[in-house]
Amino acid sequence: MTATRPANLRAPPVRARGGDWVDDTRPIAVSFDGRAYTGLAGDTLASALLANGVRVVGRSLKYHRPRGILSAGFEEPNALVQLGKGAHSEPNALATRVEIYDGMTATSVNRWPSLSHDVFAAFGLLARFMPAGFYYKTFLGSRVLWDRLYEPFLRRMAGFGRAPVGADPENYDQRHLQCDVLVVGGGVAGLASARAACASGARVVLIEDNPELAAGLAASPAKEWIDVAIGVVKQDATVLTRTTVFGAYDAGYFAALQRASDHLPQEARAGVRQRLWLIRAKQVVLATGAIERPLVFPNNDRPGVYLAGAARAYLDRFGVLVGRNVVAFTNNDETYATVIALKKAGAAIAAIVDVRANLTGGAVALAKHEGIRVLEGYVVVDVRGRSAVRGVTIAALDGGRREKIACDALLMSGGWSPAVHLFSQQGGKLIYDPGMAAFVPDRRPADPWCAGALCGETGVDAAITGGWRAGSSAATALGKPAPRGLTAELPDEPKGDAPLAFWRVPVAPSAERKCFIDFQNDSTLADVSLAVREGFTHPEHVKRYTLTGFGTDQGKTGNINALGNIAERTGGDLARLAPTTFRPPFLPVTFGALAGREKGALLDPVRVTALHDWHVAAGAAFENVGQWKRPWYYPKDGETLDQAVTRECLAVRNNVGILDASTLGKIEIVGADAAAFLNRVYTNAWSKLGVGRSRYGLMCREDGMLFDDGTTTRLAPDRFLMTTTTGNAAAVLDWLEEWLQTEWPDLKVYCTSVTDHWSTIALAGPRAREVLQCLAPGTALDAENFPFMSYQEVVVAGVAARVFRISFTGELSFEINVPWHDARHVWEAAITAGAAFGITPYGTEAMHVLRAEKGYPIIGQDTDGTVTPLDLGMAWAVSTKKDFLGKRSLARPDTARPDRKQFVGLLTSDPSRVIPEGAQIVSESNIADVRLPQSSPVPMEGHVTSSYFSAVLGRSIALALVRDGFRRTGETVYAVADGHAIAARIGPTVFYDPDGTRRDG
Amino acid sequence: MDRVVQGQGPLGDDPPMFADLAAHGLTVSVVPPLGQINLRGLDHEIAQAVAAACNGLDVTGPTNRCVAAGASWSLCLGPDEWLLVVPKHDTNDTARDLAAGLAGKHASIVDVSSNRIALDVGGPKAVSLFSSLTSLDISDLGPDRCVQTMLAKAQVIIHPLAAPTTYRVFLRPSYARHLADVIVDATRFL
Amino acid sequence: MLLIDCPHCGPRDETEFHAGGEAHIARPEKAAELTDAQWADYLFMRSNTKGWFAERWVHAAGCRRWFNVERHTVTHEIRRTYPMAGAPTEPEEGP
Amino acid sequence: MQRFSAFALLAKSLGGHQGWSRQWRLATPKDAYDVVIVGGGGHGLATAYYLARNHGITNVAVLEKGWLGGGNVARNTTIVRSNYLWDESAALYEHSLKLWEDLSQDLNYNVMLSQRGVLNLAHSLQEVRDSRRRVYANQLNGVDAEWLDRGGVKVFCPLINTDESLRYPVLGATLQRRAGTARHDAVAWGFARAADSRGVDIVENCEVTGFDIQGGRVTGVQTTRGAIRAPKVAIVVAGHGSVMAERAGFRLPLESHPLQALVSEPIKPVLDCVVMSNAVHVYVSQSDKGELVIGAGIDSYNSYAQRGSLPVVTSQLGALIALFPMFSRLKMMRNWGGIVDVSPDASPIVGKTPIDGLYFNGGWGTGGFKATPGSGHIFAHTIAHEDPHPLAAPFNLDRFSTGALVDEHGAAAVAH
Repeated sequence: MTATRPANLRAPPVRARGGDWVDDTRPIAVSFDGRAYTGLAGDTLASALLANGVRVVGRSLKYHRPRGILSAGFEEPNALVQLGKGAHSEPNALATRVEIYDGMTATSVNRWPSLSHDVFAAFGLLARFMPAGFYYKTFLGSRVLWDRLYEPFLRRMAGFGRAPVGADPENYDQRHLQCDVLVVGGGVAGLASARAACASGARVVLIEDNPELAAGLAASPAKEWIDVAIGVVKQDATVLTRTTVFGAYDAGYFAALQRASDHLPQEARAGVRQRLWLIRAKQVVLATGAIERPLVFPNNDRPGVYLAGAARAYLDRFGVLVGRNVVAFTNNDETYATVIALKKAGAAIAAIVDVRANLTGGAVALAKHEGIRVLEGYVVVDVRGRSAVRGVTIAALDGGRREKIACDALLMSGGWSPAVHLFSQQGGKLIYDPGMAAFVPDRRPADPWCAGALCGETGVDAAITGGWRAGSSAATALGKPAPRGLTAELPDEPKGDAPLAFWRVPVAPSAERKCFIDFQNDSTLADVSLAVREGFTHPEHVKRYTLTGFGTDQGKTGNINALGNIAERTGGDLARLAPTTFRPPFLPVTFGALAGREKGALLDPVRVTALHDWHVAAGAAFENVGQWKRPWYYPKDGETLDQAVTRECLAVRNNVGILDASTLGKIEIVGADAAAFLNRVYTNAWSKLGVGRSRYGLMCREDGMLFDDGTTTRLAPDRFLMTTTTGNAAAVLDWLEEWLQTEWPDLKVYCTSVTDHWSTIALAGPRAREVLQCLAPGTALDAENFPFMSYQEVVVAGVAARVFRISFTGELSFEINVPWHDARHVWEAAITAGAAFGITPYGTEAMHVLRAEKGYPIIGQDTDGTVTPLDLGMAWAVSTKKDFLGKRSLARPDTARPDRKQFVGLLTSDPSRVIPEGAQIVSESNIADVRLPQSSPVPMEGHVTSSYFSAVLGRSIALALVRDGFRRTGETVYAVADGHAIAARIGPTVFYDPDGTRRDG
Repeated sequence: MDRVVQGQGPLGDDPPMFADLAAHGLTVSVVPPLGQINLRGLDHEIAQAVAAACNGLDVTGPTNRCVAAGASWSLCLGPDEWLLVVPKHDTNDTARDLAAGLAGKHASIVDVSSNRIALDVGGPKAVSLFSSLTSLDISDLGPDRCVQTMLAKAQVIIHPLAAPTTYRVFLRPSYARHLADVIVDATRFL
Repeated sequence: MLLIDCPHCGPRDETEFHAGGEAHIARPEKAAELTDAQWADYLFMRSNTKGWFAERWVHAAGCRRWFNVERHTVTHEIRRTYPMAGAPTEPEEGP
Repeated sequence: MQRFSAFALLAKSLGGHQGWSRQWRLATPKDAYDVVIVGGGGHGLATAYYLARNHGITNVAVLEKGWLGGGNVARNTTIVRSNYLWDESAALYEHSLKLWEDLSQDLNYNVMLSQRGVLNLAHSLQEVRDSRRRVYANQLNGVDAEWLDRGGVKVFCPLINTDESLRYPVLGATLQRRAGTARHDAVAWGFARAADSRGVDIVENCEVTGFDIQGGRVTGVQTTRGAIRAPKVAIVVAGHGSVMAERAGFRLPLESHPLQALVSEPIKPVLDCVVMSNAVHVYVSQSDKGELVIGAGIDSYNSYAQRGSLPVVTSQLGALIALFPMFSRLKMMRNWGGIVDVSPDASPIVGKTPIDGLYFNGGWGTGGFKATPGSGHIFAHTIAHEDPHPLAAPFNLDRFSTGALVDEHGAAAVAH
């Protein structure tokens, strides 16, 4: 689409001709700050606005100076806009990257009430009172004023765009990729690399940030070679465009963001807005190019001052002339070609101001031959025009003559900084190259290969050669054959003059305030000077003190100029100043894309049991227990939690209840040494446990603190079934495997998780036996034949089941284990058979109350990782003979103290008062000191771990950990919570059926 | 004693949620209950006995190797661990034969038929589905090799039964609905 | 993201593994005979090496086997994985 | 020391700010000091400041391997709070918070303390129990703390998604109103300037390579800038505690891990408090620069690299979006890591070492920033009196032998 068309006559900049990227047959309507503009398909918002003569697109952060478009790409510090509206809105979008579509609406940010009339521009006048870090030095008078006035104001001033309102309506996807060679950058060098790697048979992924490969090189002498290369690579490699590699991580792991449909109108977006690519590459070639830097001189931030390369990009890609009467200010040759291109497109060139003197190279010669005025050894010392460049003042570097030159655009180029970000992120070292006046990769063997402008290979010829070399090196490093040599036939480029490191135009200190280094954060030469003056000489200190490089552009244009000036100010050698560390991401990445699908309902798996649907149908309220959904209680016609739990508890105590205990961890432990193994992991002894018998066990970590508990049953001489708490199922299995594999490989033991295989249905209550009898006719279930803590294989409702007579409620209880697929059938059979006995499903809350009435602790509720088995009063379950995990720790002085916090029961003097769980225990002697809010601490004796109203006892009960609790039985203490102190008496933990006749009957 | 009723797995037999996937080039179906036995032991001690006891069932390494024997498969899950996948109705017999064959040896035989269910995932988009849920490249795997990994946040065994048309995914029934949701969500963007 | 070469399953993403901390810390045979300080050394004290570090990992999402890894705690480079029974590389062998 | 004030700023403005001098001297190390502090981070500089201010010990050198304040004080998420569970912790962090409240005036340096309140969310019934237990304990310890139910959370921070449909719904939260954030760099610089003005030498680019120890007593240090004699040496090096301990010949119960943080692009003020959630692993606040400052848990493996793995970041952002759906379209602007030294009980180690005259302060794990003034204050006292400050006593190294841990891990208390 290079067909030229007549330049329209609007104020500059103007669309001079079609560009490589735009389709001048397809006008696109966009709106900026409420005004309608027409761009072309392929335009960025920036190019469209420029073509429409829009100069001011934003305001700077601190001084609210009017700002125009500086660049043509991702390095843009000024042109931040709020894109779209409502939930679709995106803050801080870069106009220089956003591809326009019909109906796009964008608004400028950080101004009030409007872009043209921003009242906060007044800060510009106060600039001299607001140097770097001024807030550290003031607002010190009054804490109150700081809290109420100053800080809120500072906060109000902060930030650019606004967060969208409402949840994100769009979708994000994630993909994984594996490849032999990853090539980052689809410019000429990247193309050459990819082509070489493909040619040697490697699996190649090529990633380019722009919509097209070899962006804007249509005019290049290598056009033909490029077109061929693009064809080949698109065929042989995986090519991702509109995709930014933003992170380089360990072991060849890279993350990239693909803008899948941001360039399409809302209604045309298919499914995914953005896609996160996670790539593991064996070899990497970085061809990330270089970033042009501004020159530092007074008012270098005025709208109409452009990076020279940007002016070239706007012309070649979009056919936009940034000015009709142009001055260029440079320290290198590249600018000359740009200026000539602008001239050929119809712009008048007022002058090229070059800081270098005695230029002899081809570029300069060419310009002079074109009749362009070249001022060697000159600099720009001022820019006229507030909201649009009207002219510049130039002066000879040797302090000689000054001159005012009228112009409507100023191109500047301070040279090029290789985009070393990814190279540095993954640990690569940088080295200063005086020839390029820039930091370049100092490549070591393990580092990625580098090609193109990234390592100073400028010019198409050098880029192709270097790219090819890098690509084939990457492939051969993997043992692939070297690709057949293949480079382009290109005319030699004329020998040029070297760029000159030039960090600032010498100006009076008073003028430094107008010399901008970080455009977005308004940090200036004066700020850097001040920082150095105050002793902030390390680049990290300057960065942090002046906020240089803290903007959305992360200092892509400004950091190097800051560095150069630090070096000058400190008399240090730039080569010895390390740039501040490069961090991911290379460009800002959408949170939603990073989160992928693991958010909302899919944030974490929901685990359900075989009986879940039944619980739902029964109207259960659910509790999250780890990843599991467990029935919490089953409210009947409008019951509250308490009413339902009371009903469920009484049903268990008086008739029979049924509980889904499937979430308990189950591990089958098999082998000749199984019993010996249990002896080591449990605190109690297991060798003598008979086949068919169950036993309660406690597990400690090596620090002696309780880790898990449960009943384990001997199914056969060499086979046990261990049960764990729901939350610890995986942790316990890992724990067992760890010890077996790492410490005791000699033990003949294998562990197999059967948690999901077996569903567990608990029947509890005085009539449990009758219900089970209906399901297993002809099986002897009496205490004689099926005693407490024993196990039998029983056919239940026609299903081979493992039935355990164990109880967590203190009632006569059977736990029926059947395979997942049979659970629903057996459960429903029990419900049917149990109807006659008033069977009642109960949930975790009732279970907690019932076990509390019996004083059974729950690991994780009544313990918190600081409690030993002895603290729980379970010395009976702690062997004194054998060694076990954690035993030695119990003998440590503090752990063996007799007055540790110990597990006791509490009965409130007012039986109707239920102590809030977590309430802190205060002794009689200290209760008088409790005066909330507390000016000084009150000694606390412990806390309430569990507390309920017991329906069967008709009173409240509580369990607590109390200092020296065992010896304080009978003492009255106070449970303090919510501003109340509730008197309660310390006693035993078992409140109901202390001798266990109901359980054993 | 075998089951008397055909119970349902977590996804039922033919979940409607999978019906629409075909339109996106993906087929997912629930495999009817399989017999599954977890076998532990050192192959040089047990391999011969197992082969003899269970008509040629091969339980040698290396890890992740899969070998078929008649209608059965052995999936090597670790240096001393196999998942034996047999027809449901053969489960008890196989377990008994194994027990007999391995009597006196250090080995473990556990019926885990309901510990995992299986999904068959196939269709032209199967590979890209996996590429959006796991970092493993399963595209060049054959039926002789399985992988144990995570799909999203669910631990699975992927056995390319007849890649690329059928990848058999074993997973815990308690995670099945979660994984099904994830598959449906991911398929929207394939 | 680390790439850990499971001795049984091959190279996998770090997210399939659980880190088990410093390797080659043997549990004392006769714990009862140790002083509190000796026990504390086994229980809590760690070399926390800066440089080449022998550590344990378990392939939690795969074969569930524990093994040892030698990883550089500054560069994150992994130079070796070996079975639990294996011995660590002698310091002088490491760069 | 040039006094900072609005007036001084005004006056210097007229002179184009040419009149400002260095905030601290560029000191070259002397051969001997009364106290050498190894580590020029927040805690080390605070220690030096309080040694000079409270104990009149000014012949002090702070030796920094790299650039001053370049470690964790420059990398944290700036949260300041004191609502810890156990008495020992609550006392220590509350002591610190009280110092924070006057720190700007005390240092004559605005550390931009912003007491906008910290919410610790509870997502399960057990978390509710643990949270309320912590609130009740805080209240009796004189630490301001409140329990908010779901409705209360919505009122205090309307942005939070308290919808029942959340995978782990918000059931409530603890609130400490006096908690908040501070400007991390300013803390290091403020302490440095104030210590320097009292005569402390702050020496950058000076790495301690060894310790001179004679007869079990420290006599000085070897550095990249020569030997320095001192009867008292204090190690305050955050992530590198174990490295220094090894050079001094003793062992520590510490493991160093990467702790990552990230910031969003700057946006106009939208979140006016700090929100932390352990269950779904994310915490977030909005800085005075407009960035959302976001953190999560540590990477699981030992590391001295100041970077971590991507999955930690992606999962924390999933949690963030669950709690704040409107943040989904914001962008991560910068992601970095620090090295945190984690102790077995998630509590610090402050006090004496097996070597006479050698003191250690570290093991703050993920929560060191909030303790900066308090840590320096009690550590200075400990060094000056050669005897632990009462608040430091429980955090001695011996506790790992006696078992008297201060287990903030076990107590499921929140970190950071």
